[in-house]
Amino acid sequence: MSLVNFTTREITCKIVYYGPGRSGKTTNLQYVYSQVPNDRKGRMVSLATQTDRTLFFDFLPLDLGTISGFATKFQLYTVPGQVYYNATRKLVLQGADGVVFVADSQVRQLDENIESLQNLQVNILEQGIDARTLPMVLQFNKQDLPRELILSPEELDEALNFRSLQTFPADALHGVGVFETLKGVAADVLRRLSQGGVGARRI
Amino acid sequence: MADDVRSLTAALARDPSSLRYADLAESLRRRGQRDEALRVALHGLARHPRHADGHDVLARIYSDLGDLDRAQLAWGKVLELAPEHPGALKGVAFVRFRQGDARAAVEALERALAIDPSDEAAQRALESMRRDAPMADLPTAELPTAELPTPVAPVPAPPVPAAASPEAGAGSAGAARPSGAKARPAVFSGFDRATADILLLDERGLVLAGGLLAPNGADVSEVAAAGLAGVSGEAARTAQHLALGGWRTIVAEAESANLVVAPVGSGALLLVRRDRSMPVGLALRFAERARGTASTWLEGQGA
Amino acid sequence: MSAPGADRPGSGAAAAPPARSGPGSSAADELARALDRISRVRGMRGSMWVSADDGLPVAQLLMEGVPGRAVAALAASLVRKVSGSAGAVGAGRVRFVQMEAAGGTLLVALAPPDLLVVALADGRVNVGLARLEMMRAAAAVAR
Amino acid sequence: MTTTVVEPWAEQPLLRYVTESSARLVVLMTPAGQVLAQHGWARAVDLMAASALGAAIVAASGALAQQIGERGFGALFHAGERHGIHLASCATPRGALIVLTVFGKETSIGLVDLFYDEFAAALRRAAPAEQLREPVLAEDFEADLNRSLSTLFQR
Repeated sequence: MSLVNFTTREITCKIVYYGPGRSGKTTNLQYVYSQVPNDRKGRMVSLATQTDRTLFFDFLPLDLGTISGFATKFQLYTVPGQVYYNATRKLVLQGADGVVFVADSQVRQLDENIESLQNLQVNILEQGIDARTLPMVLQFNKQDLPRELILSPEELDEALNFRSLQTFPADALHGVGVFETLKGVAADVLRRLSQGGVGARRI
Repeated sequence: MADDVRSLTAALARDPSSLRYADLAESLRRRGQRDEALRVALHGLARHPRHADGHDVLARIYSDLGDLDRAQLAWGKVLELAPEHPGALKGVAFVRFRQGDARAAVEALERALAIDPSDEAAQRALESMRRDAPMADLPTAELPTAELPTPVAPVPAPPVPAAASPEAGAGSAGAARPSGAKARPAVFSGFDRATADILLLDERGLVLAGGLLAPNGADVSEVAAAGLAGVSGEAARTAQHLALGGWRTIVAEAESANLVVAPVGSGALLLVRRDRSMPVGLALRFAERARGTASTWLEGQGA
Repeated sequence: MSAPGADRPGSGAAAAPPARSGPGSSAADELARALDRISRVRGMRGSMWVSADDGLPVAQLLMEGVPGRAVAALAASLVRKVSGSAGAVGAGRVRFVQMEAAGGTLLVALAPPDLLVVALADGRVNVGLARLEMMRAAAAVAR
Repeated sequence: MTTTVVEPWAEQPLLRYVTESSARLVVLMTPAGQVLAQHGWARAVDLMAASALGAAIVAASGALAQQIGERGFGALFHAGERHGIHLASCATPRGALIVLTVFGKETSIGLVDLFYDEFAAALRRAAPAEQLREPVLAEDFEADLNRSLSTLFQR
């Protein structure tokens, strides 16, 4: 749940980038890191394997600036995508205020996307949270690849977006759609804070 | 600022055991109300003898009052409790500089910077010390710094740094001078080695009477006293946590001597050092006699 | 990494294993036997081996209600402070420390470089005997 | 020394713990790694990263405990050349909280762990129950958000 300090008027929110292996979650964070001026970001921490695959998580603290009179900070996390890292995925997901699901647009990755999305639902449910109340957006990454290799945003929407979530086509490697995705999830998360309550509804 | 003092006073009134006393003392000090600040700090430290920040404020107050010896002792206490306390390291640098020991001042600042390289006050102080005053000749110059705990009103530097005050102890933090025993109240006259092996100190680690000489004849009373105040605090805490009631004596058998430490009256502490050859039981009896003498003397002092 | 919580009172680790003798007995048995001998001194409420730097119990034999972790942590801290002072007054390395208080006595023998033998006793304890057993135990493991 | 307190009820227990244990840095945080209160030499440490990693270690060791049939571990610590860390999680009416303690050679893991127990008990007494929250942000926050993000990404 977002942490609100009424004395210093600060808000801290945790955003988790979820999705199958190699869909571009870490790339999203790296692009954000590369674009943001130094005084608005903390150190990026990556717990990765020797082959640069995320082992536990990547972490990037971000200072959004003042919103409605509150200094607003976001902590961005990624989860490891490979199926066998589910235990660590669950840990990183704990206490998330919002989720970005990064899907791989390649045709041959469709099953992995679906499997990861189902895994996300299960993991959210295991925390006793109603998935429908957790702010979430979908990013269709790698839309820059040749048309014959990928599914269009419409096709992906049809296949993955059962909850009518906001979707964002992206090419994270070159920064296309990264900013829009972050803005989309930030708006969803902050909207909850303008409505009151204790965050995602517990079941 | 006045509101600051008012709100802190109110907070302290609500919870007298609060550590906010240190903030209140600091606010008072900054307003120049040094005596009030001193009272608040000492009162708070009586409750929280191991509160490093409290000792740090106390040191600043002493420094403002021009009592560099006590300031140095208080900062020594801070560093004993929190060896990397940047405020205390800068404070020690300030005192050392004022005492004419530029090398020690630079060392303290370098240590502060090693712990926190971004400490701008320490950086500036170090830079200007190196620029304005080469290491070799820095006898009594002011420490050129903006944010170190400088006194509100400038205090004249002591003319001869180390040998000045015989009672309060100018060089407590390790300055053992081979000058032999110093003139202190002859409380233990009649006892064996009364000014070489028996030491009476107060709860802040300041020497009251007696004396302690190193094998080479150097007077180590002040070093010993500063360290022993820590032992006393630790003993009190241990006894309290283990529900043992008040502690009476600590006996330490070491390679070349046996030491007996005992509280005397309220807050004073006695150290007796005896040769290894004397049985521990005898050393304890000897210490017990010295304690009686010290206690009578302290009562006579109105302590 | 280790879990100090594992040796908290009530977790079952408070009692030393029964004393065994003869060849092939482990170092842990040696430590336990020493505690057993110390505990026979009249007035003894508990004794323990403590890691000097960490202030954590290594092995302990305590009567009900003796706060082992507190004894270990505080005794190690006290010894450290006393050793510092002894060094400062030129007394050399400390080998044994006893603190007498109104409600009991805390005894510590140093077994350099890593261990302490710590004992907590009530006012009736024969300090001389306890000291002998503790110094003997310390000498047996000291390097 | 700096103190940061997001939730005021935590301040007194925290200061007391720091004083008693002679720790250099104590961070009180949620299981998600968000800092509730902090006291110590924070400038020497990247507090955000340290909290995220501390929370992760506690979460991982908790999960590992379940794997071997334990309900959880009490506390864990690492000893280094100059500094050690003590990490533990405690249940309070405010929910589970994690405490990261960084300490130096002037104290010991035994003392830190001893006084941590008192700290955890004080936290349990002082923590308020989680409450329903009034709306925090104004409803027209989106204009602010757009402006903030545009500045952030220099667009």
